[in-house]
Amino acid sequence: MDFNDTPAEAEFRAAARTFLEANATLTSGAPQRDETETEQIERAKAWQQLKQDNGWACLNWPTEYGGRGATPIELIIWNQEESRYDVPTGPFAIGLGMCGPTMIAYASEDQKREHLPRMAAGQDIWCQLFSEPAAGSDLAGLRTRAERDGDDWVINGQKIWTSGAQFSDWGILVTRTDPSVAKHKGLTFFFLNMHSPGIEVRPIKQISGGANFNEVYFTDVRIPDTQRLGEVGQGWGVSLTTLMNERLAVGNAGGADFPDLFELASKTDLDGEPAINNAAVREKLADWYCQASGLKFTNYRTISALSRGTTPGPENSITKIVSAVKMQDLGSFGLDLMDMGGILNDATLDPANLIFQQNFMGAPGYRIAGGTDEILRNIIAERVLGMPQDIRVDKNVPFSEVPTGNS
Amino acid sequence: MDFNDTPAEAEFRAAARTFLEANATLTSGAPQRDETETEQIERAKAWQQLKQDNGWACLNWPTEYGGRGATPIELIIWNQEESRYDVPTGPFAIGLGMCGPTMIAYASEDQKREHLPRMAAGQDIWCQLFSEPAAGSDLAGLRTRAERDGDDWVINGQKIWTSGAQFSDWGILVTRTDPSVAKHKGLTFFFLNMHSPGIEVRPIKQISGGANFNEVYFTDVRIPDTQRLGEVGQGWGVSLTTLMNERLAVGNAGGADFPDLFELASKTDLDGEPAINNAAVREKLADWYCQASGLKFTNYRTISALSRGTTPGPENSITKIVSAVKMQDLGSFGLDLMDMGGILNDATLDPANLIFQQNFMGAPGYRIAGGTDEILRNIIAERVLGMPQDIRVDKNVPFSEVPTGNS
Amino acid sequence: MNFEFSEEQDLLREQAQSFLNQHSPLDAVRAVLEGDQAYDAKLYAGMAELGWTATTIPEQYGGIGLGHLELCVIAEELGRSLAPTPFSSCIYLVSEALQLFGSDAQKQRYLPGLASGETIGAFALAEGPQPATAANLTSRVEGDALTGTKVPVADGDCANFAIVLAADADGGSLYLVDLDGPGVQRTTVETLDPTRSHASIEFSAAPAERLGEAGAGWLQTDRIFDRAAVLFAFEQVGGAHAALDMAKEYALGRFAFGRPIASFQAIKHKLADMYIAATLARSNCYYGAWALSTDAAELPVAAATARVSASQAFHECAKENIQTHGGMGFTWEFNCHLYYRRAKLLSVNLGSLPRWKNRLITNIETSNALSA
Amino acid sequence: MNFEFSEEQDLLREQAQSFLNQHSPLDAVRAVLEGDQAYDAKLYAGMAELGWTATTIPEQYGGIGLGHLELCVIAEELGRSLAPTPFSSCIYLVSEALQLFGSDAQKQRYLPGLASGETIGAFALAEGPQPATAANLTSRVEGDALTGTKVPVADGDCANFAIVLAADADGGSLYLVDLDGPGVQRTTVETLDPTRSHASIEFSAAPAERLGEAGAGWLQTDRIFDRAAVLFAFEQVGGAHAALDMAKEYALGRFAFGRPIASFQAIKHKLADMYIAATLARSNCYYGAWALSTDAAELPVAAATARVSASQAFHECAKENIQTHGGMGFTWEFNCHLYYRRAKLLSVNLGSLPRWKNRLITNIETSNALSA
Repeated sequence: MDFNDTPAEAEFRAAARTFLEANATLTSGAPQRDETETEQIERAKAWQQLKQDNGWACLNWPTEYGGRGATPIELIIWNQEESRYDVPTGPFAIGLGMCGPTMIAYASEDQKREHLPRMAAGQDIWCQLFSEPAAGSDLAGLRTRAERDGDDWVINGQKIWTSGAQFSDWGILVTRTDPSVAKHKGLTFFFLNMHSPGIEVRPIKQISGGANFNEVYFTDVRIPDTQRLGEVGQGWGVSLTTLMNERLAVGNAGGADFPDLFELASKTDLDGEPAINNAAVREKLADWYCQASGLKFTNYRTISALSRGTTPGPENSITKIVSAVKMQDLGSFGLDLMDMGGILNDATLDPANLIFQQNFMGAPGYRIAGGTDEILRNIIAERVLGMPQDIRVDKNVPFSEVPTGNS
Repeated sequence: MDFNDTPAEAEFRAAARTFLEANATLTSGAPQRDETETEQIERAKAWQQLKQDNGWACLNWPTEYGGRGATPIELIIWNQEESRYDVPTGPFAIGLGMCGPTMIAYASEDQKREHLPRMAAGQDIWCQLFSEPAAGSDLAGLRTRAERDGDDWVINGQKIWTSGAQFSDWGILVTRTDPSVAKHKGLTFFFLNMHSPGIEVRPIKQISGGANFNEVYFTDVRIPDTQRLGEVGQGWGVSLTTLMNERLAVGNAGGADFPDLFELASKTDLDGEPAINNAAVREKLADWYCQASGLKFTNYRTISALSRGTTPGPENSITKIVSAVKMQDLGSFGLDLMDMGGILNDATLDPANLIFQQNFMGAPGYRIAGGTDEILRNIIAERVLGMPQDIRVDKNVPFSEVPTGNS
Repeated sequence: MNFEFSEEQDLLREQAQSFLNQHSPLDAVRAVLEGDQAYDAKLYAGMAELGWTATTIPEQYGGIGLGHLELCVIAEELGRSLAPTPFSSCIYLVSEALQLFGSDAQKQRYLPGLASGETIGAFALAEGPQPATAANLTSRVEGDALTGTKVPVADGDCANFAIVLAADADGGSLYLVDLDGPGVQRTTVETLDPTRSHASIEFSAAPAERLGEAGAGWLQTDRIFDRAAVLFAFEQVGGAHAALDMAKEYALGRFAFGRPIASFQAIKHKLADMYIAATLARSNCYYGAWALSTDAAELPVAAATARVSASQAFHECAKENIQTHGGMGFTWEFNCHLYYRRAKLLSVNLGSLPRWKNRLITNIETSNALSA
Repeated sequence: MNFEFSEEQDLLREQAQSFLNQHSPLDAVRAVLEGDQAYDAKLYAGMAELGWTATTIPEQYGGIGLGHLELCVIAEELGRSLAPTPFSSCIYLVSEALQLFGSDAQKQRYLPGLASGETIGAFALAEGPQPATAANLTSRVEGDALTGTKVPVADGDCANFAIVLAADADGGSLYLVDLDGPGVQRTTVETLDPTRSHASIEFSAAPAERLGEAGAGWLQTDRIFDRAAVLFAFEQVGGAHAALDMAKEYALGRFAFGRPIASFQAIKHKLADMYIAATLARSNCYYGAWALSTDAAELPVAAATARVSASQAFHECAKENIQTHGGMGFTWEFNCHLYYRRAKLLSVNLGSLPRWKNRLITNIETSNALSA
């Protein structure tokens, strides 16, 4: 039992470091940036292109589509190393992590050769159009219609929670093509050009003040049938491929964590001494340390399995649920430590407390996005522990007859 | 807003005190008792008889059945006063609290005049035969069969969790008379003599070491049809009457509570000073104080409604769930304070820690008996907040076709 | 046993609900959230017109001299509606402080304006992101001049005067300071809950008049906070129930998997837990109301109990209301976050929850010592 | 990255499981619970025969000199099976203490017997229901004679010798005491977990030989407990998973309302939470195992993390396993309570959970100070 790379892994890591050192700046030494979204996208595209030119893009994709054919553990090593550098990878996360693998699995050979290398080189940005206002946890309850018209499909409806829709060139889309059959059976999957006529993108303001998501409206948007992925009516199966890749991607909620709170408690006065000396503060710190440590070493176990070339166990499925709740509670407690001043979010007064406010206002979203706490507990119970599904009243009923309530 | 009796209530309370002072000893001044169950039952019967002779038994029952026709608030005042005295009321709790009201609602006039005064005077002890091994939370899933044979019904099956079955003279019983109809529709309710041939009572040992419950086996036990309560097939409705009375009776789990933990923390050393000075200990104490206080004043609100002659709100439905969990956590923490010595349950070494061990080993039962935490949350959600029932797959199916699993 | 509000008080509650439904709908709260106004002046004038600001102020000082129970009723409804006004600063804190410790002249000068709603007062204690203590307080009065910075001060940007806890030669006392006078510079600060305005106030030798006994500032503040804690706790309980109601309505109407999400145990049990927290808090608040209205010796314990319980309940209900709403819950457009923000503000505004837990046990120790 | 047990260690685990399934079924645990035996002697002899007791003891002292990772594997399986033996006292505590601090003569005298399973050792620190500290310890060595009472001492009634922490002229040191020798009187005491025997031991001028440095007893105990904490944490994780498995099996087979209770969200989410707790604990235990097996500087932090996490997980899983079983769960006849009892014993046996949380932060502060 150790934390060391194998010789091959060490060699790969050294090569990655050499490239990164030559082409990027460590986060800790990076200048504070004040750039527009457009500027950030340009920087991201340049970085992605540079990586692709040097064989560091889409490591686990086949070489013929712009990847490197690397092993899963090599991908992890690359990500570990890249994450230490001040490089903008966010705009490509969904495209490369979810859209690409779906295209690899379902697109035609010509389509793959056309789109994947452009994606890998940062020339096109992709987004994923799945959730709808009335289909969140119950994703398969989606209502966006696709109707056949000659060689095209005509799309009408609304998607929501689409990250990056405003700057995406392409998207993957799941639609309902037959409401007269059961929910999961009437879905069909496509990819489409996001610059098509009839698409309108509107940002959604979150309670944290940010706008990381969009609503996307479709009015008579046409998609050629050649851009269908999978058979008509088989869209749910395609979606599961995508979601499986999402599941791998959804990780630690991040935000202020144990070290930040430890530091705050060390410098904040409580009853005449540093708050860190207070037994109640120490107990909470200990609980969060154990959670953070448990997640870290759970992740190490997953990586170890990949390093051995075996399939990781289901342990990592706990990451989001634990980290999102921790993010919320720890943030809230950080504000408590600052007492009456905990509500201040004026950075000129004390920048330190902003990270705890960001936890407090951001965590409610993390507890929901990518699967609510409740859905994740269902998944752990069903897929990890093998417990049965809840009773499903919508399973063998035509979709059009499933009760829908107000929404 | 005050805590005072009305003049009429004050008068009633004074009368109750006068009787109690003359006939009983305050708990605090009572001698330690070392008596057999039989001796305790004899003492309980004598006390019940004395109360009945003086008009203090079954206060809210009609006078013609041995009661006093008192108001609900008078019953509460009596219970408050009586609870301060060292008198054994336990053996009658179920009979007077649940069986009596059911008899009042469903028995014939002759039966009421025969049985209720004996019950009120402590001459007969009654028990309630409802739960079964495969019918706990799902009480209506019971399987004990009653088959008609001439003027009798013949009972076969098994009941469980029957308090006091070993010393009861009579019992109320719900059985299945028709498995070919839906679960709730095939039940029929009886009362029966517990000395009937074919009844076998076996105690159940709990994890706390005690045996407060029994299994009761029925082999061809005969009950005359005249002892049926309600119509054939209407037993569920009768059961609900009984359970409604149970719900009123299920209260605070009791056990070691805030004052006990406060005292333990005050006298136990932790890092060179009393544990009560430790901030983490104080936080936990504060949480439990707030819960205990919240329950106490919730109860006061219920009593106030009765005092005004109005129907209490649903607030008291939270009592058991909050107090049982508190009992468990507080007990566990008390043991923690005693550190390595927390496991000692040798009274000669330190009697104080026994009450925390009793919490620890007793609370698991309180979290289950009379409705599990989970069932109680269902009840609060459905009956207090008006949320819908879960999907019921057993509702419109003949009982004999409802899936049963291993149990 | 008469541990409930009276019929008259219930009538007052109905009137308050009806007024606030009309004049403080959540749209009005959002207008303050998103706008430049420190508070909803029209709403506050309406509240004053109904006599709410005058409730507990004696008639001789322009009030109507009702008891604190009536004020508790109003507080709960203000909390339920999230009314964006300086009511709590003026009435729970400043008016209470003046009534407890003011000279007759001081009461004459300030109470009528508070009663009529024409004057706004603020209570200034905090000095940045840490608990203020006698050891770390830097605001100081020398002679009659106050120098130092207080932040955040609730309603400090719209108030006409403030009660300030400042260090002085006697260790620390309360002072009355005219905020429109010389030596005062105020800046509105951004906070977690923009529906309630807060300021940073810099005092540079601002004229300050002592309120009550010299050197008693910390003890006075404790007494003021005990009283305000009960009133804020009613606001918190009102907010908790509003968040619970909002969650319930949404869960009943939102369908997933062909059924209302209110039929799933995960949601049902979540709401049951919210109900439990809100019910415990409400009952503890009643205890606080009784103690406040009768000036009972139990007030310090009752106030801390109410505050701890109500802070927990409001936070829990507001947090899980968002969760019940799923994706919609964390959009700016939905109102869930208004409760979440207010819950946090109210749980730190008199000092944070952990500090009040500690204070509760201290108060129990003290009262045990007294009764022993 | 190779943060998993090796194939050989996994093989050892399988062998251990198979042996314990056969020789330590829950019926055997119940036999000790309900009987008069201090432990299952036949089982312990079998474990010794497999070399488990000899695992980490060097060959020169009769052991087989394997690493601590192997011992962690065995500990997890012992925890899972609730094996009623003195293994933990002998191996996690006494053998570790002797290896860390014993003279060659002391090792020669005691380790071979521990390795062969013929000798039983106990570690005696507690003196009743409070945390033992340098200030409150009353057991004392004068000259070479120990006087005082230790209670509870795990396996104190069946042990041949004990390591005792006692006050002395140097402040407090560890001592080796022959329990079959003069001046020793032992009484079996009743505890919460009768599947593990505990004694009260009264020493009256019993001959005592110092183990290690004079006056270093408390620091030595910290070091011993850091190591034992990791091993006990593996027992706790084994127990947690066993309780989780038991709950899952029951929930799958038990039907209510026409469906397995495992299909109700209240039960599913409960078990998901148990799984989460057990998984976090397991990963932290692996960290502890790494630190223990490599004598890493991180051991104090890793050990406290593993212990806190594993104590929480075992308690949570054991408690909610009972709840999942409903009425059957709190009967003596079902085995749920065996885990519940053991969970509590293991969460206080090296000092309680709150004290280890405090210790964890202290260890982090120390290691930060060291690395700064």
